[in-house]
Amino acid sequence: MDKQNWEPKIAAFVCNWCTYTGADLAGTSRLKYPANCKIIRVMCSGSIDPVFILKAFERGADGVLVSGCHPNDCHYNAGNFHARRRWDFFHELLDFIGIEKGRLQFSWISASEGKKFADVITKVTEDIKAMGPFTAYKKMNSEFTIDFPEEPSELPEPEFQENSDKETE
Amino acid sequence: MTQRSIQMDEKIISRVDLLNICQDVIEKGNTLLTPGVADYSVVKDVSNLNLDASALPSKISYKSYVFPRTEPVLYYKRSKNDVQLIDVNIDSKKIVILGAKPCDANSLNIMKHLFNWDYSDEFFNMRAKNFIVIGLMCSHFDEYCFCTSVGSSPVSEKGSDIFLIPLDENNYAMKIITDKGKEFITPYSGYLKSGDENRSKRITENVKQPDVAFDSSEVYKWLGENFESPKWEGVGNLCLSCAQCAFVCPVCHCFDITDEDYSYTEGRRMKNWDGCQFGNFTLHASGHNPRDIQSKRYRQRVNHKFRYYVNKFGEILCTGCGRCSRGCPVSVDIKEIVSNCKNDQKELR
Amino acid sequence: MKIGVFICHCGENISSTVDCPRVADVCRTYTGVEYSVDYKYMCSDPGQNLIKDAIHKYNLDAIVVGSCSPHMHERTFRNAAVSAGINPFMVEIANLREHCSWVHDNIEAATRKAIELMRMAIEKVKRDKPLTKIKVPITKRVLVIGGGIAGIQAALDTANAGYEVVLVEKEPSIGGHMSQLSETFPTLDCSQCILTPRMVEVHQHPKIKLMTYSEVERVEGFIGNFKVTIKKKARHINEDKCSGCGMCITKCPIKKKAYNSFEEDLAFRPAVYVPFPQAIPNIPVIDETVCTYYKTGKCGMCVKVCDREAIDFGQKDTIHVADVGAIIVATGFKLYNIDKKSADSKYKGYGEYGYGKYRDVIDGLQFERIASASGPTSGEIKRPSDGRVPKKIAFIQCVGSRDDSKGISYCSKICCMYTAKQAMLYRHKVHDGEAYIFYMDIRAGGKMYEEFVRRAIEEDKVKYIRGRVSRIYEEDGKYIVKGEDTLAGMPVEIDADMVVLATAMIPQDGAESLARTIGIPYDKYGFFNEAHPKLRPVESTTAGVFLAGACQSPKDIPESVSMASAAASKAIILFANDTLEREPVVAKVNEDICAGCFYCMKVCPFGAVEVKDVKDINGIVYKEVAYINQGVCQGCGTCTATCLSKSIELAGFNNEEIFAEIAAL
Amino acid sequence: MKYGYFPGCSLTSSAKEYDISLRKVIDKLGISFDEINDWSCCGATSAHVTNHKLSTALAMRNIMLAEQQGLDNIIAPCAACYNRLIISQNEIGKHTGIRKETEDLLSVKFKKDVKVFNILELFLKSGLNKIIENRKRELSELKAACYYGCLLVRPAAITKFDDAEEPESMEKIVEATGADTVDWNYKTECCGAAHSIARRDIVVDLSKKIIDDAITHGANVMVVACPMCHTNLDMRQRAMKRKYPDHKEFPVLYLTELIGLSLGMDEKELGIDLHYTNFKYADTLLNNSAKG
Amino acid sequence: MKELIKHARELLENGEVAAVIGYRQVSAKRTKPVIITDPEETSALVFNEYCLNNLAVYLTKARIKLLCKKNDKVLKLAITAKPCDVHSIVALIQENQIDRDTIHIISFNCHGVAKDFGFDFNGDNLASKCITCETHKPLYYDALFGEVKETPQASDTALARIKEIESMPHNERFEFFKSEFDKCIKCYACRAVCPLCYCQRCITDKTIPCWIETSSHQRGNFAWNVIRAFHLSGRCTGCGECDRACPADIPLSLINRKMSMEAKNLFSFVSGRSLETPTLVGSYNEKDNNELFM
Repeated sequence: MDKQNWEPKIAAFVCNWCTYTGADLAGTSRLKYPANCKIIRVMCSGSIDPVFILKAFERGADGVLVSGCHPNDCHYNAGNFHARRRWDFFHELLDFIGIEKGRLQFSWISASEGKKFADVITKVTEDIKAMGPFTAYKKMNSEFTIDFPEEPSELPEPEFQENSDKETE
Repeated sequence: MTQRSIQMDEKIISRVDLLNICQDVIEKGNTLLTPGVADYSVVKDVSNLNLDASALPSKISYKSYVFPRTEPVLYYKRSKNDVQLIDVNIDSKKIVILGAKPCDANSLNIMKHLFNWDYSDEFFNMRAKNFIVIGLMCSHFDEYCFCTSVGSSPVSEKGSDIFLIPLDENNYAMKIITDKGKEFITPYSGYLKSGDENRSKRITENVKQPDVAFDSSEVYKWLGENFESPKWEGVGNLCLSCAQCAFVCPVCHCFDITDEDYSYTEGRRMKNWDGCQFGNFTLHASGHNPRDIQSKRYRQRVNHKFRYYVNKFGEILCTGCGRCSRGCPVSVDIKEIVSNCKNDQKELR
Repeated sequence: MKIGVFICHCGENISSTVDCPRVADVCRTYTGVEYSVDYKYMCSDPGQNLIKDAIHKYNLDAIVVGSCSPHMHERTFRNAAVSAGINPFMVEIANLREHCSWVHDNIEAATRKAIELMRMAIEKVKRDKPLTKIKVPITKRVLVIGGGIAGIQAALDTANAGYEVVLVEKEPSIGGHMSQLSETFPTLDCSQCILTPRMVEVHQHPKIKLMTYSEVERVEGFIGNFKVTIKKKARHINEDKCSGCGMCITKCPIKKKAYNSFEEDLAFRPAVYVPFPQAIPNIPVIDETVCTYYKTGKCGMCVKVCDREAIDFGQKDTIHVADVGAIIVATGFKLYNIDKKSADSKYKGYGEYGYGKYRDVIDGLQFERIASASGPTSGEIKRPSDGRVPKKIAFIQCVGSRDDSKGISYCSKICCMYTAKQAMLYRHKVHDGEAYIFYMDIRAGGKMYEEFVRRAIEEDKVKYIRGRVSRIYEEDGKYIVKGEDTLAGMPVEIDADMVVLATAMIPQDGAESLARTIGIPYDKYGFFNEAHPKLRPVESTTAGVFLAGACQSPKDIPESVSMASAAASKAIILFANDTLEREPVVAKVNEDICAGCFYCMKVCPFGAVEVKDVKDINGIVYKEVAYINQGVCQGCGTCTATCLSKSIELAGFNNEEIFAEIAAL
Repeated sequence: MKYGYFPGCSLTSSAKEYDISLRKVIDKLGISFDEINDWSCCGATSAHVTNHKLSTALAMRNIMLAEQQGLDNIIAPCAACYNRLIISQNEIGKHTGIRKETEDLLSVKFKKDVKVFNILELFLKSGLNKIIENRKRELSELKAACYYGCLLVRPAAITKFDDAEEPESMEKIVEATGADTVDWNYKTECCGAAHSIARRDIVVDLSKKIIDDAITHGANVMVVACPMCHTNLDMRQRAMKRKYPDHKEFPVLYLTELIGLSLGMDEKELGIDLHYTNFKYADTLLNNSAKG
Repeated sequence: MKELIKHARELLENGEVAAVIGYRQVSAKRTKPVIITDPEETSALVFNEYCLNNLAVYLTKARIKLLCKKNDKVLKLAITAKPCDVHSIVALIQENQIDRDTIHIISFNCHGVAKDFGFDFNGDNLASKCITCETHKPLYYDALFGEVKETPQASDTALARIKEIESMPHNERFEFFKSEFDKCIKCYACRAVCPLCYCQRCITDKTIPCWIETSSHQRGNFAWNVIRAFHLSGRCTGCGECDRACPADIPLSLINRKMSMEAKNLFSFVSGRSLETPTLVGSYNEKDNNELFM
């Protein structure tokens, strides 16, 4: 895929109580942000396993966002505190083995921070765009992957480019 | 895959010429492997190639080049009401192993039985067919070597297509053992000089060999009679249940089949090494595990190597290379275990 | 599995940026999707009927609705599914409105994203498992811990609603700190006078089982089903026989060997005593540590004078077990012991104020007793050292409170008011006396509170000095209070006859160990944590355990009482049903593979993880595994991510489901 | 453990006897230290009221020198020096901006946390037993008023070693010499400090109060650990005498001098003869026996 | 050595312990673990610079049950442990795998061990963990033997290696680790020798859903090694057994060491040093580093 037309694929693991609701608020406030990021809802940021992130990379994600309630605001009191320790380690580990820190980003977004949600998604998308596709991970098993004969695509080719500037406002 | 031994005169080849042959192998786009400390590795540049008859066997054997630790056996793609399958093309590149240890050289001969007795495994056979083994006499052994106890020796030509014996620093005696070897060497016959069989014989006869540690037929008998022996507990307590021994072994061949999706609709079926020492190896879906404790698993390992395989294919599933013991994190020594099994005074550990 | 897909246009809210028919078309091509349709308003009655009809017609096992946020209409669609015979947890919502159509302009991009969101939801629904709500039975009895005003109020409210109450108080009498107070702000009515009738009411209430001189030893179980072990300490007096005549107390020869803690150590008490005359129950206690009988085996004066033969030297502590459905914790507070030598090691103490060194430097509760008509001085203001009437008293506020350097940063909230009250009482009783109050700020928020303080200043001429006191030392029988008047910008020195320190309120002794016993969290000071600071202020994070009064944070009487009533009503709400229904989103341990490291127990914010013995066929324990109590688990899933061997799954969000979503990204 | 010794300006001039006695005592107790090479002003008084950057850099320069010399611990006997060093260290620890600015000024990178100790911490840390073991005489005739002044234990949040309002560590050390201590009220009151020069009148009044309170509570000697306090309490007694004719000379000793006495050194050796007030331990003995 | 043998013998003869896990010499520069139940066999016990194994790996619930249950009585299990192995024991106690009361720790004053069997014991061949070791005397023990000796000096090459890797750009680092992990044959010897990898079923064996691809291709190897390192983050006590066991010579303990450095750096925590300090995983501090989060 040429880089011109490349659009990053981003997964966001967010907690049900704060960030998911914050994303809802971004919607009700009609804030605009890029369409690259898809949300996977979990109950608490404390329940997100680092393997989820590796899986997302395996499945072609160019970047991952993890977001939960602000410290001391956790719906379950302490889930995000446990998560914070976990991510501190995991982030350092990924960095050490050569995965740039920008590929995996974290935020605390409360239910009232719709604007922040839109801003964070925009920022993450732009960061990942600047870094380019995360082929290093995907390419790892290319020798064991074959191309199946192309079937007629279920969707027309993407037409992002024309209006993409408008999207991020 | 037959390997009829043919008689051929012994030749002499100089080190330089041997390297020239190797260079040619590489240039023709084939793979050249030589043993290193850790593994048999692919040679890209022959200039600093060093054939060392006195090196210990590498930590890992070369079986992965015929029986890879992981390989796809088919690809699949799902659609709404259908699955599309695509077969795997097996790479038919020639692989030349230069300087295979005599203990390693025989490994494919032992393994081939398993891959051909009921179903002929085209993956294995295709690769084995393209395999040229140039064995090298072995002049050094350590406390773990026991090739002589399993019917081999440091000068055994078994399994080699071509066998080398170092004569001096710059020359090797070369024996061409098989048709495949002959076919391989013919284009290079210009490099070969005729040799003196007596000269190499003097060398091979004087090579120090490890003492025979056990009589494999007695071990065979003991195993048949002592399946329930409490002695297995000793080693069972010690062994940590990794599969290091099986994975470095030149002849262990268990594998596991697993499907892996690599996209929303596409995936591949993989064949991966497995090891009988893993606790989950025989775990049934029901939750029952016939080999639930390590002593049973270790018993299985020894029985498989020294009894079951003999029963089935007439060969011991062991080359005596000692890798498993040399690398064992808790120094479980299969030679010691097998030698001690008959001795009531000694425990197995 | 047969899946139905329903794409909602939401009028034009979704369909203006998402090509809904195309989304429905693409979804139809996915494996497992039996039926796929788009419609103007899915949440409307016709829309819901569309879903129900499709479920019947196509025999669907699960449905995916592409619509607004699940926070909006998940319940609506689940109900629709239930009425058509599908388990409500076989319904997934893809958020096509808030997360897609409203936030993107580009129709193509939004449509593609909508398709991908649908794909993820379809993959998840394929792995969804039918779940049923968890039903937990309820024991309709409440345990109230603490017999102060908060505990009394909570007990009475619950009992008056018709439920049984077990009220546990560790002192020999209920009443708590309120019974020690002289008058109460801002009305200056007598504390005992308003409290005593309530105490009597508790005593006589048929639904309240009063257990004084008792402590909670163990709490097991979970909401609706607690099992509480209570230790009743030996009074050495047979409660059934004692008539409360008090002869034993009058005749006890040991008069001066123990301080009277009710009088804040300003007086002595005999070896057999009731804390104060109005005590409920009016049954004395024999103090083993000072009683001659326990020292020498002789005396027995009380035995001789008791015509009911109620004295029982051999009485032992007894253990009682109560099954309760809810617990109200109302353990209250104590004052920060500012004496440097005996200060709680957590805090530094105020050596520079000489408390403990100078007898006339006293704390607020001691002043209450001095000012109380039933106190050691019968209400006359006298110095503890020599009994002289002090002509000048310095009151110091915020001793301990709001002082980071001494370990406490919070405001104790009541000191401004009670100091004003005490200064006022002093001025009322000693007309020529001068009252000085050193303060940092005056915090008099509350009905009639500010007016009260103004009255102290304006009518009773209490002199307020804004500033801290650096040191107090004795000079010629006077106490030199060195401080600063920050408004005047001058150092001040007051030669007071007596000093009253408004010391900080801290949690009652043993609050932290009680919290651990019950399994509720507490803050760094030992105050119990509420479940949510705004929305759930009287609930602890442990379901079924409620908080009342100053054990949660410093509070005055009306606040404590209202919190107690709120806690009681929380318990009553719980008891309104016979069983408790809970969302089935809870974690479950795979016992076969659990390694028993109990990291889950360490991270669980709710104490839902227990140790379970797994037994073999012969009943012999062969391993210990984690077990998650479904009644307690709140479903956060922190344990699932912490579990190294992945032996825990969160129902409704299990790993297979999440992996399926990731695979469909 | 080896200490880096940071004398500061006072100990090389007006408080020379503090330096002399400190070195002698430390030597006797077997505590090893190296004077920091090329040490400079700690940044006290004039610098830290006029230029924050400069005062921090000055203090950190000395710490940096110790670090470069391989010393992990610094002993700063002057209370003001101690105060400047820990406060600066605290600031650069807390604020990366200040850290960077200071590092740039000094063109270094601070690598490790050098620990700064005051004189009280030094003796408490190295063990009071050492004093007791090496004690040649018990100073039981002395009733000491331990005077801390303002800088030794403050600000509490940074010094973190004793109660800022009611400190007791010096008493423990003094008691190890066998001397008695008195419970008195002015142990952390202000002596007038740097007003000594410009407003001697204030200093005289404040210091006089301190001495009087000590005498009222039965002390016959005052012990200090700060050159500034010593200057005000010792040197200004002549001015006190002028203003308050009934003022009686009252001896003020450095803590190290007191320890030195108990270790058997004589007054001259310790530099006590350099004080403005006269003190001879033998006289105390005489006085007390005369009374008793 | 005599004292060790005498002690072990007494323990067994007095019926205090069911078994002694220790080392026996197999050749001049090689020992191997031995589990002794017969007092007569205690004479084989040794302790020296070639006692490389971390015997704490034998302290699994199952093995203890197997060894210690004698006629309805549960006896103690004695284990000889180097001071660094005691760290593993501490971690195991904290993770509820063993009970301090059921373990009799026989430890030694230790001055280091060789990096592998067959090497002379000197500064050049010192095991990596011994170079930076600070616990030459065990933190917890029931019996202590061995004389105090000086540890040979050696340079901390592992740290230098970490610094070197950290100085590489990300893509080079990724390539480096990819090629290192590519050597992995998934024999799981690293898992087997790690005392803290005690799970009955490892995450990699959980296949529904498939957490880590079991194939030992690049991606499967990468995921396995990353998650292995992550699962040991804040738990690894740095015994280095994984390095020794790896037949493919992957620098596993390098990553472990790096993560331990992070644990110390981020949370001032060192695993296995104290029974009282709460474990890093499973606890939190409200003041933990929050820089990560937007």
